Amino acid sequence: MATTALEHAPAYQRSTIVEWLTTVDHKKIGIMYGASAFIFFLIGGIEALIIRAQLATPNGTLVSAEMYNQLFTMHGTTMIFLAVMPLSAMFFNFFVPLLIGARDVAFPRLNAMSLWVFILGGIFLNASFLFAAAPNGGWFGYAPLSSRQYSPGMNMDFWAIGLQILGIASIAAGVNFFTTIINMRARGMTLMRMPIFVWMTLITQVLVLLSFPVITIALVMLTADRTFGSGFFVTAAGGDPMLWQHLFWVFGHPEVYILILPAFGIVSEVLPVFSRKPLFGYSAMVFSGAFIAFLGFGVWSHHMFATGMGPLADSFFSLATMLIAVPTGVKIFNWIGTVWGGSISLKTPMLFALGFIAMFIIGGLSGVMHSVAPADLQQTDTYFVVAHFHYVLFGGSIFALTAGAYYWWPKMFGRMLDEGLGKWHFWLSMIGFNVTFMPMHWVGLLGMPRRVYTYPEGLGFDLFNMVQTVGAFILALSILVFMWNVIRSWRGPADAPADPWGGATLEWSIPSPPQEFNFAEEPVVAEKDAFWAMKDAAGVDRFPEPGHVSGRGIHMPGPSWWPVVVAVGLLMFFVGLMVHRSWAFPFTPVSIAGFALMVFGVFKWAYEPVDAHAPQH
Amino acid sequence: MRLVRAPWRRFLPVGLLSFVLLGLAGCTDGSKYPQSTLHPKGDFAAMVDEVFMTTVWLALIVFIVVEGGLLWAIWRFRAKPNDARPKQIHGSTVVEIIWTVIPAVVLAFVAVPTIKTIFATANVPAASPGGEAPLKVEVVGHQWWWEFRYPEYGITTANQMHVPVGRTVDLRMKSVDVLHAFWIPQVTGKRDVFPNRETRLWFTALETGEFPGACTEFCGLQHARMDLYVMSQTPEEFAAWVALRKRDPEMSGAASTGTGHVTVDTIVRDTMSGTAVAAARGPDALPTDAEQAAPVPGDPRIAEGKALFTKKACAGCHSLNSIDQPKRSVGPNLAGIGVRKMIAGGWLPNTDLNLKRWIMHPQDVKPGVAMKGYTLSDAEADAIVAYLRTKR
Amino acid sequence: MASHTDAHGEHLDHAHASAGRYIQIAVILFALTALEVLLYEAIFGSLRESSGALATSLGPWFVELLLALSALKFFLVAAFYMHLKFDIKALTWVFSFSLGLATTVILSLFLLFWYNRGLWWMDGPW
Amino acid sequence: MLTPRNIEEAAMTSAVLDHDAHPAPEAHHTSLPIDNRKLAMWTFIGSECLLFASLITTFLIYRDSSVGGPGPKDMFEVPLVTFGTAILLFSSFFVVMALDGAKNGNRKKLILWLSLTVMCGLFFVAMQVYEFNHFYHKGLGYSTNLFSSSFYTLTGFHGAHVAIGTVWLATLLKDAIKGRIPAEKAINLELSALYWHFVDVVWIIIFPVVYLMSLGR
Ligand code: HEA
Ligand code: HEA
Ligand code: HEC
Ligand code: CUA
Ligand SMILES: [Cu+2]
Repeated sequence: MATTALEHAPAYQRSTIVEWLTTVDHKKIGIMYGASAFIFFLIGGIEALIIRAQLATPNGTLVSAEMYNQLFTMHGTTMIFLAVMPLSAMFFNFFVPLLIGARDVAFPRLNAMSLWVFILGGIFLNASFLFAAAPNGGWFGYAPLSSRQYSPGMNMDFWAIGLQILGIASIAAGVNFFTTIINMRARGMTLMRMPIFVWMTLITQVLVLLSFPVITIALVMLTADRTFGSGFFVTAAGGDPMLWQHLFWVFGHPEVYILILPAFGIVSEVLPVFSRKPLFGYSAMVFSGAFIAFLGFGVWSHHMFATGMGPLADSFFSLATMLIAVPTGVKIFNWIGTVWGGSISLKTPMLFALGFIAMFIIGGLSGVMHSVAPADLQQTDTYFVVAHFHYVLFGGSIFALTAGAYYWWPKMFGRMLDEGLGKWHFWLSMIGFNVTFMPMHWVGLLGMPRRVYTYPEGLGFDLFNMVQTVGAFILALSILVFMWNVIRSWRGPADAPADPWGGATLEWSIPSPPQEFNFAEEPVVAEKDAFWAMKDAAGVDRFPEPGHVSGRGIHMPGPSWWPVVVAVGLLMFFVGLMVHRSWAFPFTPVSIAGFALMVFGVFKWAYEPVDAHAPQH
Repeated sequence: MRLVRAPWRRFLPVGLLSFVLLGLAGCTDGSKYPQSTLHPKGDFAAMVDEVFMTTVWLALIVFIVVEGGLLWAIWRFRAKPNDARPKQIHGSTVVEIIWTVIPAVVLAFVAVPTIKTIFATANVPAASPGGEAPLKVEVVGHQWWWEFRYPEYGITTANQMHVPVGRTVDLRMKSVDVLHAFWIPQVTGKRDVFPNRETRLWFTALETGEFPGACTEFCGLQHARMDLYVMSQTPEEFAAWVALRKRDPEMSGAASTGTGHVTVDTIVRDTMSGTAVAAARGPDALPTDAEQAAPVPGDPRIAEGKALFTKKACAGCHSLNSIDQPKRSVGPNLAGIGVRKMIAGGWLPNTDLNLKRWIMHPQDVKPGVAMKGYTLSDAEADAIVAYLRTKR
Repeated sequence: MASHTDAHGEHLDHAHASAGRYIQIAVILFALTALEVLLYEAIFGSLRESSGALATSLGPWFVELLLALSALKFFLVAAFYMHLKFDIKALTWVFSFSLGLATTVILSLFLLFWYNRGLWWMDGPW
Repeated sequence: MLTPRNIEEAAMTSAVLDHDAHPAPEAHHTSLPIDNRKLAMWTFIGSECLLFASLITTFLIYRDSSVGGPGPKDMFEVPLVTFGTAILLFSSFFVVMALDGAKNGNRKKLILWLSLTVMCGLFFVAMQVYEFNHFYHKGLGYSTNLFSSSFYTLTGFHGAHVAIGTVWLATLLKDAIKGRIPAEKAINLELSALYWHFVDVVWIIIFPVVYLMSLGR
C-alpha cells in the first residue's frame, strides 16, 4: 500500500463531455454502463407497469392490442439486453480490474467501443417507439411471424438489427474480459485465488463468446429474409420455423445463465464479508459455476417441448435440464454454509443477497417443474413460465445486482448509501416482488396464457391479476426509494472510507473512489481473499485510510475518439440496412457512409499510439 | 435494526403460508376456473397432472427444508454486539458431497415418472378406453381462429369442437400461416401448430361438459383472442350433432356449396398489418339465452339475410355448409353459427347484439382480422343475423 | 503464478517451427487436398468409369473419408501454422473447446432435425 | 518470476490492432507468458467457430429442402473451387514464411512472402466474385431458393472474412515496406496470420462439406 502523498501533477484539461466521450478508463466506462442500463431498466419497468395496468382488470382497454404487443416485446428485450446484461457489465468493468489487481482491462479502447455500441444500439431499439413501430413479435421473435409477410412494418427490423448491434458490443466485451481475466491478474493471483465474482465473470464471457454468434447468424438470416427476400424462415420456400427456434434457444438458454452467473458472483462476494467468514467451498463454487455453464449449452430445447420434438429428444432435454439443479443446489447450500456459523450483520447489501437466495430457490424450483416435459405441456406459454423467469430474473439477477450496488457504491462514488432507506428499499422490493409474481404461478396453472393483451371474465383470473398489478406498483415504489437514496447520497459528503465493510478483496485496499490508475503499486497476492490475508498478516481489523498518490511514472492509456467514431459508423451501417428492400443494391448510401466511417475509425485507431493524449505526468 | 429483524423472521413463513393457501384455493373449487390445469377432465391431462403433483410435493419439501435452513441460519447466527470473529471455515468435502448427492436422488424421483409420462403421452393410443378406434380430427390454425375437420364424417366446423365423451380423439394439426399452439387445459396439454409440419396430440374426455381452450403460441396482433371450446358430449348427442351437420346442404342452398371459395392461398394477406387501429371493445353485457333469439319461421329477414350473405361477399370467405369443404378456407365455417357459444375467435358471447356488432364492425371488435368492414346498414345486419340464427 | 510461467517457459522458443517444417506441412496439405479431389473424381466425377471397383467399394464411405481427410488438414494447419503445438496450452484449450462445441451443435441439430422430420409429416397428408 | 523475455512480451501489451506497442517503461505484467492480443485473437477465433457452425448447420439442413430451382448439382464446379482451395492453402504457407522472415528480422523475406499472401487473398476474393457472378448468370440469385440463400450466406460470410484478412495483410505489407515491422513487432503479423489461418481452416471444412458432399450424396 503506497501511502506517499505527492504533489498532484497538473491535470490534462478537457471539457467534461469530451472527457467522458473519449475516456478509456474502465471505471468511467463502468459508470456509464451502469447509468445507461439503469435508465433502460426504468424504461423497461415503466413498460411493465403499463402492461400490469392493462391487465389489472379483464377486458382492459388502456392500450391497444398492437401497443400491448410492442410493450411486452420491448419490456423483455430491454430488461434482458439493455438492463441486466449491461448492469452486470457495469460491475465487470468497474470491479474486475480492481479485483484482480490490474490497472485497466486488456484493451481499454475496445472497451470504450463496446460501451458506445451498446448505448447506440439501445437508443436505436428504443427509437422505434418514435416511429410507432416498436418490435412486436415477442422477445424471441419466432418465425414466421417475424418474417416480412406477417410483420410487414419496420417493427421487427428494429428488433433484428438492434440485437445484431448489441451482439457486437457483447462479443467485443467478451473477448476483452476473457483476456483481461486470463492474462492481467496481479502477481501471485492464480486462477484458484481469484475472487469468485471474477470467476463467474470469466465463465459468463465464455458463454457470451460461444452463444452470441449463433443468434447473430439467426438474425442475419432473418434480416436477409425481411430485406433481400430469401426464404430461410418462409415456409412457402421450404424454410423451417424449427430452425429459428433451435438457433434462438441455442443462444437463448446460455443467455439466461449469462444473466444469472454474475449475480451468483456478486452474492458470493457479499455473503462472506457480512458473515465475517470465508466463502464455504470455494472450489466447489468455481466448478459448479463452470458446470452450470457447460450444461447450459445442452438444454436449449426445453423451451420447445410443445413443438413435439419426439419422446427421445424430450427425455434427453428433460434430464439434462434437471441435472442443472445439482450444481445450482451446490451453490445454494454453500451459500448457506457460508453464513452458517458466521456473524451476520444485516446491512442492506446482505439483505439483498439473502433475499436473492430465498427468491432464487423459488424460481429454480419452478424451473425444475418446467423441466418435466409432459408437465411443461400445461405450463409453457402461460403465466407459470412468467412467474418462473421473474423469480430468477428479478428475484435472482436484479436482487443480486442491487446487493452489488449497495455493496460497491462507496467504492464507485466515494459515498455511502443510506442504510435506513436501503432497508425500506429491500422490504418494499421483497413484498412488492412476491405480491406481483407469486400469484402468477397460480393464474398460470389456472390457465392464463402469456402474451395476451387482455383476458375475458369468467375464467377466474380477475383477482389474481389485480393483486399482481398492485404488487408491481409497490415494486415501483421501492425503486423510487432507491432513486431517492442515490440522490441523497449525491447531495451528501463524499466521505466513504476505503474499506467500509471490512472487505476481503483488493478493491478495498485503495481509496474510494479509486484513482485513475487504481493501484499505485501493482499488488502481489499470496492467498484467496487477498485483502483479508493482508489485514491478518498485519494483525489489524482495518488499515488506516490509504492516501492519494500522484501517480507519477504510471502510464495509463490516453483518451481516444476512435472508439466512438467506430461505434457511430457501425450504427450508421446498420441503420442503412433498415431503409431499403433490394438485393440488387444491398447497401444504401447511409450504410456505405457508415462503413467508410468505421473503416476510417479502425485505421486511425490502429495507428494511434496508446498514450497519444495521455495526461502528462 | 429494529425494522429489519422482525419482518425477516415473519415474512417468509407468511409468504409460504399464502403460497399454500392460494394453492389450496386453486385446487378446491374447479368450477370457478374452467381453464384450469389442476382439475383434469381428460386422461392426457390427468397423467400430466399426476407427474406434476409429484414434482410439486417434492419441490415443496425442498422449499421448506432449504428456506427453513436459510432462515434458521440467519436468525441463529445474526451478529451480536462484540461478536468475536467467527471460526474461519473454508469448506467440508463430506458435507459438500452429501448435498450434491441428495438433490441428485430427489431428482431421480422426478426423472423416472417424467420419462414414463413422456413415453405414455407421446403416441396416440391405438384404441379408446372403450375399445373404439380413436376419432380423427384435423385441426387447422388460422390467424386467429380454429378450423376443425372430421375426415371420418367429411364435415368441417370452426372454433367449437364437438367430441364424444370416452372416445379418444386423435388430433392432426397444421397451420395455414404462423405458429399457433392448441391447448385445452382440462383435457390435454398444448402442442404447437406449424405451417410446414403436421403435429399430433390426443386426449379422451372423461366427462361431458364445455372446456375452454386457447391458442398459446404468440401469433400476432390478436393472439389473445384465439380461443376455442371443446364440447364434450354423450355419444348420442355427438351422433345427433354429426347428423345435423350432415344435413347442412338442405338448409343452406346454392350460395354455400363451397364452389368459388377463396382459400388463404389465393388472397393477398396484407390485412395483418402490425399497425392496427382502435382498441378493441369488450362485450357490453353477458349473454343470456334470451339474447340469442331463436329463428322465427317465415321471418322475412331470413330471406333478405340469405340474399345479403351472397351479395355482400360473405360467401366468398364463409361457407354455411360443413360437408366436403375445401381446406384452408379464409373465414371460419359458419354452419351451426346460429347456436355456437362464442364468436370472434371464441371470446365474444354469441348474442344477437354481439353478432350484429361483429358483422358491422369486425375491425372495432378485433382489429386486424381478415374480415374487413362491409358497409351494412342496421337493417341489413339484423337480416343477416336473423339468417345466421337459422344455421343450427 | 510462478508455476504458470515456468511450466511453459520452454515453449516460448519458436525456433523449432522452422521454415523447413513449414514446407513439409505444405506438401502434406497439398497431397491431402489432391487426394480429396481424386476421391471425388474417382467415385462420382470424371474418373468414375476407369476406377470401377474401387469407386463402388469406397462410395458409401465418401463423406466419412472426406471428413477424416479434412480433419487431418485442419489439425495440421492449427498445430503447425497456428503454432498451437508450440504455444501455451491455454490456447489449445480455448480453441478445442470452441471447436468441440461447434461440432456438437452441428451434429446435434442435424440429429434433431432428422429425428423430428421422421416423426411428423413434412407436408405429408396435407 | 519475470524473465527478460517475459518483460519484453509484456511490453507489447496493448489494444487489439494497436500496431505500436505499449511504450510505457513499466508496462502491464501478464499472467501467462503470452501477449494479450494473441490471447484475444484466439478467443475471438473460438467465438467465430460458433458463427461458422451455425452457418454450416443451416446449409446442411437446408441444402435439399429447396422448393424448386437449381440445386448444388446444377451449380458446383469442382475445378474452380479446388483452385480456390489451393490458393488459400498456399497463402497459409506463404504467411508462415513471411512471419518467419519477420521474426528473424529478414525484411526482404517478409515482404516477398507477404506480398504473395496478399495476392492469394486477392485471387481468392476474385475467384469468389467470379463464382458468384457465374452462378448468378446460371440462374442462382441470392433469394432463388433455400439452397442458394444458405450457400451464398455461408460462403459470403467466409468471403467477407477473406476480404478483411486481405486488407489487414495489405496494411501490414505497407508497414513492412516502410520498415515498420522490425523483429520485435512480428506479433503484429502473427495476429493477422492467426486470423488468416483460421479463415483457411474454415474453408478446409467448407470445401468438402459444402461442395464435395453436396455433389457426392
Ligand atoms: C436468470 C435466468 C434463468 C435461470 C437461472 C433459469 C434457471 C432454470 N430454468 Fe429457466 N427460464 C428463464 C430464465 C432462467 N431460468 C427464462 C427467461 C425463461 C423463459 C423464456 C421465455 O419463454 O420467454 C425460462 C424458461 C424455462 C423453461 C421453459 C419453460 C417453457 O417455456 O415452457 C424451462 C424448462 O425446463 C426452464 C428451466 C429452468 C431450470 C431447470 C433452471 C435451473 O437452472 C434452476 C436450478 C435451481 C434450483 C433447482 C434451485 C436451487 C437448488 C436447490 C435448492 C437444490 C435442490 C433442488 C432440487 C433437488 C430440485 N426455464
Ligand atoms: C430481467 C428481466 C426482467 C425484469 C427485471 C422484469 C420486471 C418486471 N416484469 Fe417482466 N418480463 C421479462 C423480463 C423481466 N421483467 C421478459 C423476458 C418477459 C417476456 C417478454 C415476452 O414475452 O416476449 C417479461 C414479461 C412480463 C410480463 C408478461 C407479459 C405477457 O406475457 O403478456 C409481465 C406481466 O405482468 C411482466 C411484468 C413485470 C413487472 C411488473 C416487472 C417489475 O419487476 C418491474 C419493476 C420496475 C419498475 C416498476 C421500474 C420503476 C420505475 C419507476 C419507479 C418510475 C420512475 C419514473 C421515472 C423516473 C420517469 N413481465
Ligand atoms: C375476407 C374474408 C371475409 C369476408 C368477406 C367475411 N368474413 Fe366473416 N370472418 C372472416 C374471418 C377471417 C373470420 C375469423 C375472424 C377471427 O375471429 O379472427 C370471420 C369471422 C366471422 C364470424 C364469427 C365466426 C366465429 O365462429 O367466430 C361471423 C359470424 C362472420 N365472420 C360473418 C360474416 C358475414 C356476415 C360476412 C359478410 C357481411 C363476412 N363474415 C364476411 C373472414 C371474412
Ligand atoms: Cu394463434 Cu396465438
Ligand atoms: Cu432455458
